[in-house]
Amino acid sequence: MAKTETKATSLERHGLTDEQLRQMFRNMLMQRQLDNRGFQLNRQGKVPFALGSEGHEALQAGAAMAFHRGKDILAPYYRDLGLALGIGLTPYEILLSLFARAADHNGGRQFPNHYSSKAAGLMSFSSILAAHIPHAVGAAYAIKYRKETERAVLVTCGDGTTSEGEWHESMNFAAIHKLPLVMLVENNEWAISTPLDKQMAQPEIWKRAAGYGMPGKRFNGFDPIATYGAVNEALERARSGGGPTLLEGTCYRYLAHSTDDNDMTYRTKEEVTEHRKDDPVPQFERSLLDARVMSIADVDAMKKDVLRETNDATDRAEAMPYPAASDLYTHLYEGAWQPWQ
Amino acid sequence: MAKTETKATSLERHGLTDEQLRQMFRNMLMQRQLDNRGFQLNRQGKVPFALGSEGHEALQAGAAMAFHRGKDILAPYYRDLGLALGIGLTPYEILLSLFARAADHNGGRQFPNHYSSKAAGLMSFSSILAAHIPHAVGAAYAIKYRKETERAVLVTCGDGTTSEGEWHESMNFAAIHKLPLVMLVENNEWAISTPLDKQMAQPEIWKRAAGYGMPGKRFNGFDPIATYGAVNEALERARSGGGPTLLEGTCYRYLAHSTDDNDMTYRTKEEVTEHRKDDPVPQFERSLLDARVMSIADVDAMKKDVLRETNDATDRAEAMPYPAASDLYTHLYEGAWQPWQ
Amino acid sequence: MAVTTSSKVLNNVEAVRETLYEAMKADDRTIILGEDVGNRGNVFLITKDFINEFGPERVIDTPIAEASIVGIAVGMAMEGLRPIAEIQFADFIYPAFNQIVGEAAKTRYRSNGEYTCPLVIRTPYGGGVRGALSHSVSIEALFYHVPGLKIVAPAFPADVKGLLNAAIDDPDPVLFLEHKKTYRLIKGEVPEGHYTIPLGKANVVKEGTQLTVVSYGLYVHWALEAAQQLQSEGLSVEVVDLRSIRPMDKATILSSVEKTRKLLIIHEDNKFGGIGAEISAMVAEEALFHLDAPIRRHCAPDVPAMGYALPLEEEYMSSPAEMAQAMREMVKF
Amino acid sequence: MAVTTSSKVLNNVEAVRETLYEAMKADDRTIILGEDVGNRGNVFLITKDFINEFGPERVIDTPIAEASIVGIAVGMAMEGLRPIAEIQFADFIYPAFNQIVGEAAKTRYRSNGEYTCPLVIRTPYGGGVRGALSHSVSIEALFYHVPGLKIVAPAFPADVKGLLNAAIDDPDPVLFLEHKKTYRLIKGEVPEGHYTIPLGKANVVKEGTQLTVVSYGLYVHWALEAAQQLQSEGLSVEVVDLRSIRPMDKATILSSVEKTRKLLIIHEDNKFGGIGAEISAMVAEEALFHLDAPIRRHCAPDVPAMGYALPLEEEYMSSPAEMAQAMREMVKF
Ligand SMILES: Cc1ncc(C[n+]2csc(CCOP(=O)(O)OP(=O)(O)O)c2C)c(N)n1
Ligand SMILES: Cc1ncc(C[n+]2csc(CCOP(=O)(O)OP(=O)(O)O)c2C)c(N)n1
Ligand SMILES: [Mg+2]
Ligand SMILES: [Mg+2]
Repeated sequence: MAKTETKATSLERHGLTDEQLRQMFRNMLMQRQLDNRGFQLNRQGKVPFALGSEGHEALQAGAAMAFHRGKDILAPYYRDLGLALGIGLTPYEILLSLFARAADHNGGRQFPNHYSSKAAGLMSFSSILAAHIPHAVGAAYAIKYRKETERAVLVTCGDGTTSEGEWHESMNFAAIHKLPLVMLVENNEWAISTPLDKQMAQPEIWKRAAGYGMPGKRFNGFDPIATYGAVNEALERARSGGGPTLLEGTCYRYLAHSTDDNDMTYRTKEEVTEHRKDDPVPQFERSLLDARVMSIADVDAMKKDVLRETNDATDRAEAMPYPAASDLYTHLYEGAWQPWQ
Repeated sequence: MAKTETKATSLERHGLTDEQLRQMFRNMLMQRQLDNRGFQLNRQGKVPFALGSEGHEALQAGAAMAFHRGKDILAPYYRDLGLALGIGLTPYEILLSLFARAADHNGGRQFPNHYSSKAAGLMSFSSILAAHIPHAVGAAYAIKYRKETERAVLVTCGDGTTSEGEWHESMNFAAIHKLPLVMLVENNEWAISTPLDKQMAQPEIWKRAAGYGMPGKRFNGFDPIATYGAVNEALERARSGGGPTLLEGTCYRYLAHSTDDNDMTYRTKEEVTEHRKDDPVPQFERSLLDARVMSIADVDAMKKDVLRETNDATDRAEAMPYPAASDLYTHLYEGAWQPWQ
Repeated sequence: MAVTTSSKVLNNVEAVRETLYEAMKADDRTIILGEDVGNRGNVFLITKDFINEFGPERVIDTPIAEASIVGIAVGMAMEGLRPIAEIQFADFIYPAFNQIVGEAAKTRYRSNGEYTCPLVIRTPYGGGVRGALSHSVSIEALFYHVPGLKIVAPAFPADVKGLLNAAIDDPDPVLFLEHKKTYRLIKGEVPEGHYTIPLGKANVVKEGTQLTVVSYGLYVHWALEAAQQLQSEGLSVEVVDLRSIRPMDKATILSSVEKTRKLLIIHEDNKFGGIGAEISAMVAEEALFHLDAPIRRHCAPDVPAMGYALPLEEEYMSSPAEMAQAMREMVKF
Repeated sequence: MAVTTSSKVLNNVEAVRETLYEAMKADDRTIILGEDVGNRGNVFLITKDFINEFGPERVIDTPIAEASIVGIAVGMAMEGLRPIAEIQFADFIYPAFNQIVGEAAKTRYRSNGEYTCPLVIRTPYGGGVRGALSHSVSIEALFYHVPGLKIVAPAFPADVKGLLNAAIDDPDPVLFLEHKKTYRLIKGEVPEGHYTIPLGKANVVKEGTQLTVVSYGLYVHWALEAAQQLQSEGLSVEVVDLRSIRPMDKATILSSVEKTRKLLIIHEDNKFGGIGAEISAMVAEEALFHLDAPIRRHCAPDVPAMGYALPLEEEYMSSPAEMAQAMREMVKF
């Protein structure tokens, strides 16, 4: 790490304070730690399923930093660990979801990574790809209809999900009504085993924006600050009545799709290794060190703290009870409706 | 008609012969006559429903002229009387559909204007908007897969139908596989009562092509020759392996959406009158006269002949029997399957 | 049902219109969205002039995109509005199936109660109007199996209003089915002001002793006509109007069947796997030894829908005369 | 069934794979399309290496867009190919509902036979695999009401092959449901070569005299286990594997019920409006006076699906022990 000995480089920071830069970095470290933990718990047979956002850390930490807590709404998808953390969910909440415990927001009903938290403004979503996007549009409509300025909806999905019809219908409606919405596509080049060129003929998703009559922009999703800049600008525009934006953040999925997947059936180790050169976590670490926002000691301490918090959250979550069998029957309707009354 | 006395003007004709020009004009006259007949029969209480393509005559006559009979496939929608005629359906067949007679291709099962003819290469479609577009894509895939060069699929829909998710999914797939497909949008500014600006924020539909990675083009759908030029170029490209094209023809819907609609609930007489100035039928008549492709006498004779054929077809179709009650049960499956076997 | 003092005669279209109007007046969280609901005021003119009074923000002419009509309404509902989404014809609800079955029905459940989906989806269904294959279908059987949904299909104007009010007030998604042939055909007294009829309650619209007929929608009216005919022949038929399809009213059906000891289920939809299957199964489970005759279902043939040509529509649809004949056979069994 | 000389032991995944492979070999009109069916060879590796052997034109990794997966397959089928479309999990078939119910099922009918739609849609369904709300559902009841469709849900490897061959050969659209828990769990002898088992024929997989159990999919295996248990207690249960859900086999069910005089229907899907409703209704119509006990349906509770947490899944799913208990109660009624 000879680089830390050189003079501090100046950082394009889009107005982010040192403290915010450190928060973003901590979010990224936490994502990686929790990803790791999920796969580890799966190998240990403690959880049947886990899914990682490795490669998306910068994109998600940067986007989350632009989110206004208590104001904005997030409609994420299953790969958005870093967004969930960044808007305020705790590692403990993440692990409750992973362990499917009763205290999980979903009561252990949904797959891990299907976060929801009304308190945090995180909309509930299902496993059905793209189905949450019209919900985000509806929420943005509610915000606009109630004239709640200073609020916007951030909705995310993967590159593959833009192929769904509901994606198109949502973009079109958001544009017509100039809704306070930011559609952020996390383009990691893969949809399970399907590469981008089998998903679309023209790989720059942001270019579809013009067809809908909204601004579009692409940014380097390996750079949390560039991400913050793009998402912040789009959210600000949305909050102030300027309508929706289509953003595309480029990144990469380093891990297999999930613990159920073996990515070596459809891509090579070499490809993955090649992309590892751009790994956003060490890259951002270097930037922060170079810019003297953090020292090596700071980084080490933060990594330790992230590990400690992860361990702690794991232990606490694991110790919590499963939902009871009788919980299968609750919260279907308000009140006790049966199909035969 | 003083103009016919002036010198012949030269016509941009994209290689169309005089005979082809006259055919297109006859198609346009026939459309108008049959539209008229449908609404008339409805007012007489002889058919419960009719629907007109008035305003689309040039677009459809021009597009149909680019269709290669016995080779290409047409996947139209319900407003495509002129396309159906142009690829070979007879007024008699149209009227069988209007009267829901047993001899209709659909056996009187579907609404009027839901043509289908395997012999003519006209794919069966339902009333569910956009649902036929993936079928057209599948047909184009079959053509390409079987390496049948010199064949392509022409699929049409209205401006409003481009909002459906299936439209998007179809465009995307066609682009990925470079299919021999031409998506022709007939933009008549209305979807029943919904004007274009409530249907989309950016009104130039052809511009969406770039987002999918295919060529797009807009043309004046009031001009049958310009239409022919655009559709022919796109079909030629499709037939020769150049992949799909998104075409947008601008036109106008002069009549109410159907005999069930009263368009004065949502637009003014003045608006319609204003657009009448561009009426493609008299306009093309003038062009043909100006270019000396037809004389006034030719035109009059053609109009008479079209009326005669319409009257004749009406009488013949009306005289045909309805399907029998027992026809409700046929052609559900191959063979006599019952849900309880 | 709240006590109301006055009433007036409305048809089913007017009952829907009046109820929607009052809901728009009463609560500005109420939003109507769908194709052509604005300037045109819906293809049956149900929301005519609403857009002028309530503005285009509350009466939204949507693009032609049913999945998002429902999906956007789900999002609105999750975020505190009270959307009433319209599907122009029930035949076009299929593209929205994912949003109804996968999303709306599961929002509360999957979030363990954190998010709810107070949404009404209204749609005209049913045949006998020369609507051909794609403007005539019955859709209730495609949805009634789905936990998380409620489904209503009223037949009388007063029920339309009371049940639509209940659906709008309901904190969960309700599919509200309006039989389009009854729209102008069926008139009746409708109480003024706001009242609700509880979801899940059937109604005995004619008492009788020798046979229970269960039906809903247009066919309730035809079944009543047939039952009156039998009455004049000295045969006594009880007619139950289901009104709600999910939940369904077990108590009313069972107590009627236990009295008459015979059950005829009549519906316009085709038979195999239709609503009648569940009714029959429930009765066979709960009241088998009360039955003096096999349960019978008088339903449409198992074909996709009625054809456009008149003979095809007539063959698909039943009639009061056919129903009377089925009733006679059952009573005399 | 054609006479075949040899056989080998396969599980259900292998039976699907072998059948698809042979279909691809036999007819180059056969096209497989779906998400991740290419290089990955489907998420269960069913089509692994197919893309190398048959090429990406015949093994199409589609975009994530279910409506068009089915819709494009419909178009292919209308134009002479024989597509086999895959929906990655049955839970994701909802967006394709329009194309299946509105289009595929009606292509032949609406064109009066001019166009046909020889299409197979394969999809893994069912629970017991920790698939949570959206990788566990049963979907058969959402489709079985639809005229124009055929639906198959085999339980044994030999049936998988014979019925999938029949589905592929069939000139009309077939929804082919593969219970994912049986994929690797269930093994059995599978004849070599091409043979078909006719659609619409149930199979008596265990004979018995005191009770008829009708089931399909995974639960056939559990019902067999329970029936063996009862056998050891001296109680005789007949188990009918439905195999086809539309059409269903009336003769086999009725002749079994007429013999045993009692009927228990078991399915994994929730009860209200499920397949069991139609079976019960049919028997109540056709064999009411042969019944010595009320028909009973042993089904999942009426909730959207099983939760992810183990206790929720266990509560949702039945078990051989629970089935045995239900059988005991019926036999002793
Ligand atoms: C409607 C639907 N179809 C298919 C799936 C199965 N599936 C889950 S994730 C996935 C790939 C998604 O790819 P992308 O949108 O690029 O997101 P990524 O996983 O790459 O972040 C698929 C096909 C699903 N969950 N929902
Ligand atoms: C899926 C679906 N939704 C709604 C309808 C009802 N509908 C029939 S035509 C129409 C308007 C179509 O407008 P456009 O596509 O512009 O075609 P145009 O009639 O103007 O030629 C609508 C909404 C339908 N047939 N199918
Ligand atoms: Mg991706
Ligand atoms: Mg239009």
